[in-house]
Amino acid sequence: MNAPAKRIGDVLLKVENISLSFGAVKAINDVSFEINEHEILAIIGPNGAGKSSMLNCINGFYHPQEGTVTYKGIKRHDVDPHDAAARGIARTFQNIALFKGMTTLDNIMTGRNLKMTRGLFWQALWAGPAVAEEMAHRRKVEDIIDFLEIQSVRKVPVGRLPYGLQKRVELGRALAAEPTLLLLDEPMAGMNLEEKQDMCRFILDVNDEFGTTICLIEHDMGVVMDISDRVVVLDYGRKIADGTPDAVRKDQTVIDAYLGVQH
Amino acid sequence: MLYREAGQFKTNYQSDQQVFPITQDRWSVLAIVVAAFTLVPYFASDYLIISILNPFLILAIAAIGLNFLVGYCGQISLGSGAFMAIGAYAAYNFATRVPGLNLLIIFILAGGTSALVGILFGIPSLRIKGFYLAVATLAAQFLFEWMFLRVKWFTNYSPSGSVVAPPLEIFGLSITTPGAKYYLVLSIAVVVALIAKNLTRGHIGRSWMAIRDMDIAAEIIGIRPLQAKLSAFAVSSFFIGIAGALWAFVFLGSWEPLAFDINRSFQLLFMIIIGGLGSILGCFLGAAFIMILPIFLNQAPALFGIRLSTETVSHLEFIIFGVLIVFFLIAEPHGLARLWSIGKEKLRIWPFPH
Amino acid sequence: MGFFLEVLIGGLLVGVLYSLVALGFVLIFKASGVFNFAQGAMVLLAALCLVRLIEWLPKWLPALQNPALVVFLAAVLSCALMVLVAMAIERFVLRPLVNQEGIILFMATLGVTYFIEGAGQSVFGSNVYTLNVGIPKDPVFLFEGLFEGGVLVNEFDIWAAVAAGLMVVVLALFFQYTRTGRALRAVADDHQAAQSVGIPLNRIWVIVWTVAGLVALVAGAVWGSKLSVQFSISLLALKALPVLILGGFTSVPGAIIGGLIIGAGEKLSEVFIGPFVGGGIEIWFAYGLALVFLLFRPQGLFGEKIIERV
Amino acid sequence: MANDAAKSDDTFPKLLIRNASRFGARPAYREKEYGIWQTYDWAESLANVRAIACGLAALGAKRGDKIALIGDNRPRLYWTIAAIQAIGGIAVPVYQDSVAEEVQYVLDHAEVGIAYAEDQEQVDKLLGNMARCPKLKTVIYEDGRGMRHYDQPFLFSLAKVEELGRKYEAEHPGFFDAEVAKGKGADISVIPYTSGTTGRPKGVMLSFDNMIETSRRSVAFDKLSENEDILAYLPPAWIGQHYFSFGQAMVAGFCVNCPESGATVQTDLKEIGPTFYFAPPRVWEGLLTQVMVRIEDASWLKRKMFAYFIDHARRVGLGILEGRSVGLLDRALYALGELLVYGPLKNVLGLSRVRIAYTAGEALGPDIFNFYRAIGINLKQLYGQTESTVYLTIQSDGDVRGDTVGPPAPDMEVRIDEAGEVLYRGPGVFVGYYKNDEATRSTKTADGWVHTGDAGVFTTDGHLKIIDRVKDVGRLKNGALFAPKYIENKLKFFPFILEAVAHGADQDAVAAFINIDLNAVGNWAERQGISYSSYQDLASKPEVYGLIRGNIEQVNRDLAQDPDLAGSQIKRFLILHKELDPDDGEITRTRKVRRNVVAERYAPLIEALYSDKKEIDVQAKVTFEDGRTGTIKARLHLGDAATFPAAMKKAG
Repeated sequence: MNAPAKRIGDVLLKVENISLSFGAVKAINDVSFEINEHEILAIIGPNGAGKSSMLNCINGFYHPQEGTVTYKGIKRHDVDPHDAAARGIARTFQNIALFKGMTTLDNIMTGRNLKMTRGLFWQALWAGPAVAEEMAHRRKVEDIIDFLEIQSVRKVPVGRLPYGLQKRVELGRALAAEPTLLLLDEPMAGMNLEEKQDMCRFILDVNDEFGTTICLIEHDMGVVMDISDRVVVLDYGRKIADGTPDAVRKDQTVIDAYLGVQH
Repeated sequence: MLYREAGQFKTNYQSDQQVFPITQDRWSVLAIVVAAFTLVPYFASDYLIISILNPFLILAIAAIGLNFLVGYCGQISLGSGAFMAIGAYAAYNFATRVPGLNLLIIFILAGGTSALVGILFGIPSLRIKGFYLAVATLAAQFLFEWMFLRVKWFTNYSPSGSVVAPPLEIFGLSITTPGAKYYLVLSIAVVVALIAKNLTRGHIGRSWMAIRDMDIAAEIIGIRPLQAKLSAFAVSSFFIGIAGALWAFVFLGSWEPLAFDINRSFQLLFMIIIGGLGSILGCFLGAAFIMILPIFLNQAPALFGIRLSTETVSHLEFIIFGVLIVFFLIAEPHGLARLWSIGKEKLRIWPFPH
Repeated sequence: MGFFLEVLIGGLLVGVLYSLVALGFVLIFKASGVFNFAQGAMVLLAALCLVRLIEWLPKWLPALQNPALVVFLAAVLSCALMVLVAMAIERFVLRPLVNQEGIILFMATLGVTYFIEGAGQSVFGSNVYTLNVGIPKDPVFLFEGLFEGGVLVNEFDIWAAVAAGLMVVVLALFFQYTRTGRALRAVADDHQAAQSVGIPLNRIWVIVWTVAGLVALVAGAVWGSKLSVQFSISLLALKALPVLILGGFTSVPGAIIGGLIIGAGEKLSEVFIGPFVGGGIEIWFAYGLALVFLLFRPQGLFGEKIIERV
Repeated sequence: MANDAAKSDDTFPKLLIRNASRFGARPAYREKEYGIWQTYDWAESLANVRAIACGLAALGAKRGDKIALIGDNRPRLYWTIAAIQAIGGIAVPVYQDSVAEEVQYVLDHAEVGIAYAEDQEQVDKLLGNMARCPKLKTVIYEDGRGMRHYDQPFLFSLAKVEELGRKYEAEHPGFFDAEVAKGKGADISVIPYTSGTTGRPKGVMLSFDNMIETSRRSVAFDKLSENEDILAYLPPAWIGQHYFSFGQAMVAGFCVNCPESGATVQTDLKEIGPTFYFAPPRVWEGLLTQVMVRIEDASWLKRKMFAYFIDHARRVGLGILEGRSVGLLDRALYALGELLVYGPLKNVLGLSRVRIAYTAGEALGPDIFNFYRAIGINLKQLYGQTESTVYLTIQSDGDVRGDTVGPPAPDMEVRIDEAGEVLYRGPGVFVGYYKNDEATRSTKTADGWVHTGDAGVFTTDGHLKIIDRVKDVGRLKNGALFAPKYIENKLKFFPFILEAVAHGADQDAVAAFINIDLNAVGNWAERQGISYSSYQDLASKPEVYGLIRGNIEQVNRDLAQDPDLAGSQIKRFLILHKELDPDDGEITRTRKVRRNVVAERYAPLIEALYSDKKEIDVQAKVTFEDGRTGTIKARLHLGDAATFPAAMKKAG
């Protein structure tokens, strides 16, 4: 059963001439690329190429010295993280940023905080609208728990979960915000083969079922070539390739970058 | 051992997320509350109520307030003594300057004032963290200690700075007997504990805990640090303010600023550390521990027949206090509440090992 | 003008004494990442020990009457006591709590504060003792040439400032150039990393706490003789906090300059602003100043910039 | 049962309509999903069945059509069964973990037109077989996860079927009630396929009368009411589960609870706390092993307390459970035990609300059986088979024994023929084997008696005692009786032995293959400080041989007590290097040993056992979890076990 060709929409996010430096270190050097709706874009490149910094610029955690980020048609020089989250950008982190003091369920529920608005008064009484809101959101989170097949660890503090499961919970928290753009920072780092296959299935299902646009950073070439529609290659903070996985694989500059040919 | 959980299944989310999902817990807590309302006042001596139970309950309320800030939101505060003082003096001024106000309204207004000031002193927490924030709250502590001493308006121009609480009456009932005071304080404590439980299990509580665990990640998933921290400061100061008003009106009767000095802040901080950061039960356990220890130390030597001068007893108190703080931090950083929950866990899977 | 100068210099000299106490905090924070709230109590303990020994030694060893020798011996014995206290703290408090978060260690030092205050007073008694370590106290006039009456300053403060300055220089050299000093700075950066290169963490901590104890002794001697030895000295810790905020938790020069600013600020505000507002404001003025400063530079004058990584 | 009443509820759809009116809002089905138990009452169940039934009709299902169901315990699965029967169809349940060709054989043999598959995994099995099942025209699925791009025209979601049903019923008002009215007791309600240990599975035709008459009697026998709660966790295709969660549930009106998934059965069992519980022996054995292993790690005090009270329970518990007079002190001590050990233990296992518990299918070790009864669980034995609609013999509350299967069930006649085979007759006797008259004739005699194929004997107090399969019961060379299963069961009563296969027919002595229980033996090895890498490594350890030899010699001592079995003591044994596995076809899905497969595949090993060799090298083909096959090479030791002189023949 081959899936029908995916309907790639128009431009969702446009990154123009972004340059970011920490003091003398130029992390990103004049990089531009676009992400279209319902697309899975992979950002690859050797360590220190500026991949994570790029994600941080997109969701406003770092403010680049030059360049702009246009998301859903609104051009921003300095993206505000809260505003980015409110307008549908969610992300996971390279080394897991879960809330250790809470259970899996609470962590994912926290992902929905933007959608929960009941004030202090109703919360204090735990009555009427506050309870109704909490139950409705709990039901949505249960869909995600069912989708990621983590029912059995629902009430376990995340600190006690194995690494692979923590990665899934973090993906669950990002999904809870029902994002239109999902940024994944090395979702499969440190996973064994089986866990990697599961995570690939989840990413494809998210893209397929919810239509979420996905931008992921990944080192495993097999994974990148399998699941991504387009690939952007960074090296020393510069964009050296941008195209379909096959085209990028044959691109000589990319091969040199990975084989470490001196610039 | 005492738990019979087989057959307790949940058919809707509300019962799944209630405060005490296990029937045995619900019944035992209900029993404790009913006993507190009926048996205790009947059996307890006036001395026990006045000098142990009432202060324990009031300090527990204050500890719940502080736990919101330190235990749930991760913002260290050394200024809780000052916020209690604000509650006390606000209540005093409302009572004297606006006659005829119902006592409960006075307490709520006192809490409100303290909450406003809390928000004011919460603002620095947006830029600074950890020990530096402790200093900002320390500034509040000294500022208000000085203010209630020097600015006469607050103390209604009383010469020595000490003020006397107005006669307490509520809905026509005068509250003078220890029993009446006990009922007032107990009912407020129960309501506060319930509100605290509700706030911490809803989305507000979760956003606090998110800020506490990893504020960078919290900000990125959309939690406004400003809203979360300031609401924590406000709620925390509100309850500490009410506790301060109760402490002044019900327990002390007449007081001066020294009653709410830096040692009070330390005492509250110790309560939630020993009791358990981030646990409502921990506040009660911590308050009980910090209240009962000095009394025990005073009685203990008499029990063993050795006479100690009051001075050495007070030094002894310091020493044992210090040792216990360190012991708890080493043995169980999450305090009595964690020991309590481990004990409960053991009972639930009895006879198997934990 | 002369009066302003006089208050300023008085303030600066007191500032130096504040920084002396602050130094103790900086030392321990630099070397172990622990914000040692018990530094104030250690100053009290050292002062109590010193003043009582000076009183008891002549009784225990009748042969020993020469005051200078008594003071010297008392000082040595007090040093020994501080070393013992340092080892005890490291062994029973720090080692079991290694790599816990800062807040847990901070609260542990609160426990240590209570313990030292209780133990110190029960051993050495808890009333007020005048301490005289031979620093002359009579007033002296400076800069007569410049102003008509010159500036009235207490000679004692000058000596104290000199002592503090000497202590700072010694410490700065110690940190920068000696082998142990470098080891200390390594431990402060990262416990595990230091351990991995073979730095004996426990021994380093004992050294650090001993040095902090000696600083506490000097501070105790100076403050003890200035305000006489009493319980309120342990509240000095609260005075030193704003100094640390201003100067930054991890820098020795920061502690000194912070101390000067706070000392001067307090005295000036007391004299010039105090009367309008009912006086006694120096208690919270230092905090106000530090707080305002903090809003602009969250890590203080010289502290390292706080970089948050995701 | 009054005769006219029979007319109004002699089929399950009619019972469902009666229940919907009588019990209305009482819970009929619960399913753990999305974190809570989703509850459906009888009225809702009827509405859904009505919609599915009309939907099936809309898809062209006719009276008498066979419709297959392959999936886990779900309320929707049971509604679909009722819907099929409402329009006169016949339900054909299929094991959900059987591989594609097993499914293909049943679908083709039963000429199934429509199939209900739970999720993508089962749908893929059906789609794979479409070519080889010409009659299969329509596939219905419940959970559409992952099947968004499946656009086959013949694939329908259950929701779509219900939608079609509602539209169909609007166009044909009264259709559902008319169809249900047509149904009568003699119609075939379900055709479960036996997981035959020999040859191809056979379809057992069971009529509504078979199911409902026996259910009525067993419900009355155990006084089951609509307040019971059961947990449906065994395969729905197995006749036992179908009988409890469909037959008896419809008759008594109690609630059927479906766990979230196979992995969460233990926690779901604890949450529901069923009042009426059935489990095959391996579940009871596994539970006890798990309890004993976990208690080993408890503190010294807890272990001492546990041992003391369990010992006390073994002495006094049975008396108390069966209401016999017990000393006041013992009763008080037992009450204390209930508070400290038995109550919490039952609570942790989720069995504290159990009023009636059954074990069946295989023999359960007497000491395991008595352990559960001693701590206050009313565990009873029953014996039956698919062809007898489950209940053949059953123990009543007052008359329970560990080593028998109880007296005949109500209105069921049981006799032993001269060859020692057990025969029975009664309302539960099946109609016949579907499309296999020749097998029906060989099993059912003209006058209605049915051959069970089991050898048994009646004890003095009227309890039936099953010895073994008739065809497996053989004679040693010296004429001594050899009942392999009887010996194997005795071996399996030890926690260290998971599975055993005895050989001896026409030999001069009995020899046995042993499969060790990795969990129990592994834990024992750790305690003895023996390190091991794999199952095969542990199985070849000399210390483990010593341990197993001790167990075998204990069995030999027991066998020596029984005069006619004393001859079949075990002389030689070996520990197999791999577990007997259903995927290798060596045992059935419900873990019954397939003797001929084992005998033929491991012939060289059997031969070695009867030679005087001490060791033998062996190479065995193994299929791994994901279907790949590989070979294992191993050197097996051949151990000897001491035998004991037979005791004097006891009187009577």
